[in-house]
Amino acid sequence: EEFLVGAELPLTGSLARVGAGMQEGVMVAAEVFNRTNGKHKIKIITVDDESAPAKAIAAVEKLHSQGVVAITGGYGSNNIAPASDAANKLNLVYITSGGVDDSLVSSGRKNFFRINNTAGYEKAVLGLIDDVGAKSVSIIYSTKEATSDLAKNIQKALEAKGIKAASHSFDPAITDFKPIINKIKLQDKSELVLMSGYENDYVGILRAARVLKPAVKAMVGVWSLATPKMASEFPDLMPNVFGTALLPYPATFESADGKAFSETYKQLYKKEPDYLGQFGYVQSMLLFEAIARAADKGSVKTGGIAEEMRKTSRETLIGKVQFSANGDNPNFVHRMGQHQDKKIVIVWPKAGATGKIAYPAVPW
Amino acid sequence: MTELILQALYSGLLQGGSYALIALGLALVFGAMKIINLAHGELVLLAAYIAYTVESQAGLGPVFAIPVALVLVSLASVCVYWTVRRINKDREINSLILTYGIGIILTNAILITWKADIRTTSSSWLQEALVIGPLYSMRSEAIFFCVSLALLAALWWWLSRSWYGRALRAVASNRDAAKLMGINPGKVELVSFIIAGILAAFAGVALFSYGVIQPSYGSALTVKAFIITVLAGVGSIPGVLLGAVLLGVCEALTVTLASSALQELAGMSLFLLVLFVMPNGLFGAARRRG
Amino acid sequence: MLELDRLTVRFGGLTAVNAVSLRMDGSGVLGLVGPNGAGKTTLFNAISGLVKPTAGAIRFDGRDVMRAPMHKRAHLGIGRTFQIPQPMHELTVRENLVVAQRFGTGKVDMARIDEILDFTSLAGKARRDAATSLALTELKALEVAKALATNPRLLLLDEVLAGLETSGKRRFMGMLKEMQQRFGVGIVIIEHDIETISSLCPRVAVLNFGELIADGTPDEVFRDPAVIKSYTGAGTGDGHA
Amino acid sequence: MLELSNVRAGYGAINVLWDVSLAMQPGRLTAIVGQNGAGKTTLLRAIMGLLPLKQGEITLHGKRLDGTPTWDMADRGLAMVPEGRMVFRDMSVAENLIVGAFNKAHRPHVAARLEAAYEMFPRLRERRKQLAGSLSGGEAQMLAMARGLMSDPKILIVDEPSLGLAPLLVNELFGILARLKAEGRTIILVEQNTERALAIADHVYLLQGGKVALSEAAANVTLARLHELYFKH
Amino acid sequence: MKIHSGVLSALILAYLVVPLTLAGNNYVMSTIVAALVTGGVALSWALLGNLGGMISFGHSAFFGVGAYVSALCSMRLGVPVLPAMLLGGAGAAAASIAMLPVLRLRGPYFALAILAYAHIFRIIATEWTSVTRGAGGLANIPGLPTLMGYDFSGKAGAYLIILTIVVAFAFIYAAIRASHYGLALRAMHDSEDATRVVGVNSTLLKAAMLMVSAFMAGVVGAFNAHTINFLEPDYAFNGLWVTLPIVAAIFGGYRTIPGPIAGAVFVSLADQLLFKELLPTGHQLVLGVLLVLMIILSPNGLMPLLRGFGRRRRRGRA
Ligand SMILES: Nc1ncnc2c1ncn2[C@@H]1O[C@H](COP(=O)(O)OP(=O)(O)OP(=O)(O)O)[C@@H](O)[C@H]1O
Ligand SMILES: Nc1ncnc2c1ncn2[C@@H]1O[C@H](COP(=O)(O)OP(=O)(O)OP(=O)(O)O)[C@@H](O)[C@H]1O
Ligand SMILES: [Mg+2]
Ligand SMILES: [Mg+2]
Repeated sequence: EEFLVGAELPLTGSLARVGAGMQEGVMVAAEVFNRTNGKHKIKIITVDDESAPAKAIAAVEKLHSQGVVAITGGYGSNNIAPASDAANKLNLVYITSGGVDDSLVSSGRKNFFRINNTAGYEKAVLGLIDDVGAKSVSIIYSTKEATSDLAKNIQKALEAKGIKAASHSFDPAITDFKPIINKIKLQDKSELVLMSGYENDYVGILRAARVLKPAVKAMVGVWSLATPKMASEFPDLMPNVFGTALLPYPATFESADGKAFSETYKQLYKKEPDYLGQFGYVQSMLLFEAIARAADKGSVKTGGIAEEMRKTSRETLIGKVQFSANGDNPNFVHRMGQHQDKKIVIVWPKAGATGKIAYPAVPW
Repeated sequence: MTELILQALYSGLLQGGSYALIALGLALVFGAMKIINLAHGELVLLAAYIAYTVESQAGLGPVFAIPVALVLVSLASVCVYWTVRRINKDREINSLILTYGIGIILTNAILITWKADIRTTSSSWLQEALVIGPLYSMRSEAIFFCVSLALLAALWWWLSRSWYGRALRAVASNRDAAKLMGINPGKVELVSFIIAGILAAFAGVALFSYGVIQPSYGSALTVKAFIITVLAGVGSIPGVLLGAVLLGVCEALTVTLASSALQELAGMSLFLLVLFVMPNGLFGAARRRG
Repeated sequence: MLELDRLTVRFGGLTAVNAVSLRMDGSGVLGLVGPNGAGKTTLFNAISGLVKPTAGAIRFDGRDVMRAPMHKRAHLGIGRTFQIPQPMHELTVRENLVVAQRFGTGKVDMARIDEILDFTSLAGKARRDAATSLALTELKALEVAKALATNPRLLLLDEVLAGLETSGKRRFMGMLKEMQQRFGVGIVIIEHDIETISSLCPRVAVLNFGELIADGTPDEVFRDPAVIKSYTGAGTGDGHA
Repeated sequence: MLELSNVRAGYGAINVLWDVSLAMQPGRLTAIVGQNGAGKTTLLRAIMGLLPLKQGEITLHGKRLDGTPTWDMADRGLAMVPEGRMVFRDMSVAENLIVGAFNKAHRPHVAARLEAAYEMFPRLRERRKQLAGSLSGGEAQMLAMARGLMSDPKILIVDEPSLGLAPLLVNELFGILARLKAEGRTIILVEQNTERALAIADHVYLLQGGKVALSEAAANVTLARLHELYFKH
Repeated sequence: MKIHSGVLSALILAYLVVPLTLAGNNYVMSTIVAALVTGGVALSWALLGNLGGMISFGHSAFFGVGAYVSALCSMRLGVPVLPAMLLGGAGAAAASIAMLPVLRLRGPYFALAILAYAHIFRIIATEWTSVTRGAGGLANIPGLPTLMGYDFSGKAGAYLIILTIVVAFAFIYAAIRASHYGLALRAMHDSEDATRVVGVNSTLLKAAMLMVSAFMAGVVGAFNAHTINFLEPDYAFNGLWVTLPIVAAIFGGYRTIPGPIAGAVFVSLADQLLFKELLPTGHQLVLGVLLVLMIILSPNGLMPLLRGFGRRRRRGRA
């Protein structure tokens, strides 16, 4: 039996890049699933939500009208919230890894699931700061929603621990970060800089830091930083920079699941898999498996997919996934990686570390 | 604190230099034809992406992209002119909408060609720090600041001394009368678009070497350029430099003394303030009514 | 009706109108002459609110109108024409008058508009597409027509007769006289042709370098040596054959 | 040498000139008079290429002139002082004058001609740094006239040059026109001041309703006769 | 006011035929609703352009302010949704008061000064977190109400409401245009001094047009907030609220009243249903091409162009 699954993703607009990354994971998941699961087939229909809430709703509605049984995808909490509401109204399961805002799981959506959350990022960053024992931190964050939420939570947590934390917000439109770095250099005099932003922000900040050379001991960032892409594209800027990372690079996939993923990914896209693809893969695979189970029970049309989703409990590429009643994955903890020698080494948590931490160490 | 402010002023100054380079082409066409080329930012961006292609494909430094960018961007600019030329009614308003449309086309063409990824130079030489006393900057910023000054001076000299500059202003002032003086308005305008293209090419290569680029940046560049043109006052080339530096310094000081989240706000407020208080810009002249 | 008290207008270092005091009562026709650049147009601009005087006072019917915006002055009854005609380009000739009447007087009276159109010989052009397609003299007639449509009590005419051929000029002058009698409008007219001025205006004021140098009947004024020196030139300037 | 034959021209669908034929002789002053709206300005615009012909042709020394772009007219030795002045409002008086000598051949003589222009109209010297847009009506008219002479044209076309000039300056102006003629220039003059125009003209054309109603040597035309013709129409 | 028979049949079609035939398809209905939202903004943009002679690149400012004011009024103050939408419009009109100084500006100055305001408002909405919840946005904005037993929160209900809003605006626009104020506004376009000396208070008139236009865009923004039930600064003040309406208005003819609405319906539907299929990334490119072609070939919209073709065809046959 073939099932249609909708992928509602930003392929244009401000989130186009991450949307494309997630899409790759979704396609890989479908490929792997169709190859390994003999009974059922999955067909993906992708609709671009143009990084805009209204378009996200329309995309979900369009997918529904084309007969999909569930939706995977979504990026940015601001697009996911209305899109998953629409899915909720249409009784479609919606699973994502692109929205970390807590309000997504706290406002009673029945068919909503996600595999990651702010808390997981926070734990990883705080864990690293603890490990290296920094006494003062400067946080630079974009005024975008996810970035500022994370920054504020971490600041609170740090202050609770008695660590000095100064924060600097910036409008996503700005490109020259020297004045901010200079403030950190001359006013804050922190030991560690935490960047909560996106790729272009990291590049701007690191460049400014390279020029002004503040006396910090480490540069730490969050998503999209400890990635092979950043390592290869900005070899001068990245050395010793920390960022959340699921995988070391070059990646070694031990599990069968992991091998299937990475091989298929390389086959389809002729490049090394990245974390976006990995999240997209995990969320989609869990969904496809739930669909298969529901199909076996004949309950696809009667809300069986959501039911099967709730029963999910397995090790995945991002660790163990289980869903709580509100659809969140409480097990989620990110890892921290560090760029070393054009490679990415996992340095936190100690248990999963693939190399030694370099600290103090800065890119310049 | 003084060190902080000194550095902010210095950063603002350098930033102003690059802003000036971006604004210059727009100001030139505006001065010549009373036409705001809303696709100007995209032309700059196009040059930046050409620099990226040259660097990533041929492995040459961004500076080697300049000749290629000069040719291609000027051509693109000429294409813009050819479309603008075909407007025969309500030129002021229609050209605004037309170039807005061209901007959309270019943005999306860039998106399709180069994808949404952010790009920047990988040359470490350009990114090295250049330290003068207590002041820090990136090497590329300082280099292109000088380039910007040189181009400004050249353009200024050309506009104020040469016959072409006068012809340009005559055409802007009264097309029919200019024809009677023996000026071919089409040729004059074409030349200003070519020069605007050349300036955009330099600006784009500069942008690529000290900043990051993304397909959606174009319109923000145009807006910055327009703000500077307004600060300068139409037709004032030295004004462009001063306006750009004013904007750069104002932004840097806002970040230093208040918050970087307010940087855009400060720029926009400065723009509106000047518009309201001095509608002719800081360096423009008043006109007679009646 | 109109009272200027030491009115002064400066542009930077240039004093275009220098302490001009002038009174005009009721419904006369006052001719305003003077060499080029003497400040005549600027004086009109100041009275109608287009430029802000540097010093002095403007009173209209005893009311101080120095600070009143342009449209207020139009409502009070000050109408003017522009030396370089400024029609409302996108409108037809008739619509030009409708706007002037509606906003100058608050109501629209088509009969009156037709009357004005006839009066200014524009009736034939009234339905043409846009006011842009008029010859220069037609544009001047339109200027007058627009001003008339606002029911002014004081009409400031800036060289409306220049460029008219003799017969047209004669007709136009007849029209002004009739208008002045019929509607009781006070008229100030700028005109360079001495013959015209002499036959039209019982009183003439002369400006030179922004200053009022003579004020009186045409005979008095044009015999004044200062006026002859600066304006008409010795023994010439009379248009008589 | 400058000849128009059967010229028809107008604005869009509206025709203004109907089969107009004229001939201008070198070194002569040809006056074109006519009622307001007769099409005098339209005729001059057509000669200068500012208005396309719908029919007919214009020749200069036997060579086709119509179809030549306006900006090449200066090369052929033509210059026009347009109606309504059309000065460059955003440029200073001096710059306006300098642009008048835009043509390459004239550039070396700019300084001398500028001086001559200031001699002719001293008021312009006083105002040389002022923006032309802020000049008074008469000053702008002087500027337009002086600017037209900057290219030292062989054929000068002037459209109502006395408009807005004070009596003293009107005298000046006709003196200048007479002098220009004496220098051997060909002049086409459109003027409402018929009397003064007749006094210096060699040949007179009367335009009525877009048609030539009279073509006569100026000596044979009296003011009275002209006025009679005006009213016959 | 006389109602043209064509207008009447279009109204009947819109009010009866569309909901009856398409109400079942959520996706198509929400695409049509989105098209009408664009149409409403396009109409408000065209009003300012056509009557006020002002081209704005910052209409998103009004759209966003209207959306926020309405959402906040209904969420924080408990104002019922429909009155809240009117308040949204009023809020946008009030915001336009802050813009009155730009009325002195013309052409590109005006266009981009308004854009500056849109940026400023977006930054304020982002930074004023205590009221707007900042970048996180407002979720769970109350939906459209149930009136007279009919639940308007569904797609068909939303459709009927936005249709009514747009139609009402069109009639207001028509009334203004036909009045003497419309004439005076047209007169002002390139000779403001000339209109002022005949007694037109041009500043007041232009201000009034700006406010009317702002009100319209504000109400439409408010409507959108209550149908999407979600709002964030980047979305509310998005440049797309300018691009699409401009393309729509130019395409349909911005000097006419039905033009912008029809243009919006066509352009939005074509964009979503056609261009997006042809060109998944960067389908806005087609919008840009459309805009450029329209300005060059027929700046007054498609109708004159079609009429021109028709005439040429007929002439060809004759
Ligand atoms: N905005 C301005 N800036 C500088 N000078 C000005 C301005 N406006 C007018 N002038 C000068 O003021 C003087 C008076 O000008 P105005 O137009 O009043 O003269 P006028 O008497 O009407 O002359 P004309 O008979 O030539 O029309 C002129 O010399 C003119 O150059
Ligand atoms: N741009 C235009 N579009 C349409 N018609 C025009 C245009 N300009 C002038 N006309 C018309 O053409 C006719 C002739 O105009 P033209 O300006 O040639 O007259 P003229 O003889 O120079 O008159 P004047 O003595 O008033 O200067 C007039 O009826 C006028 O209305
Ligand atoms: Mg004057
Ligand atoms: Mg004429």
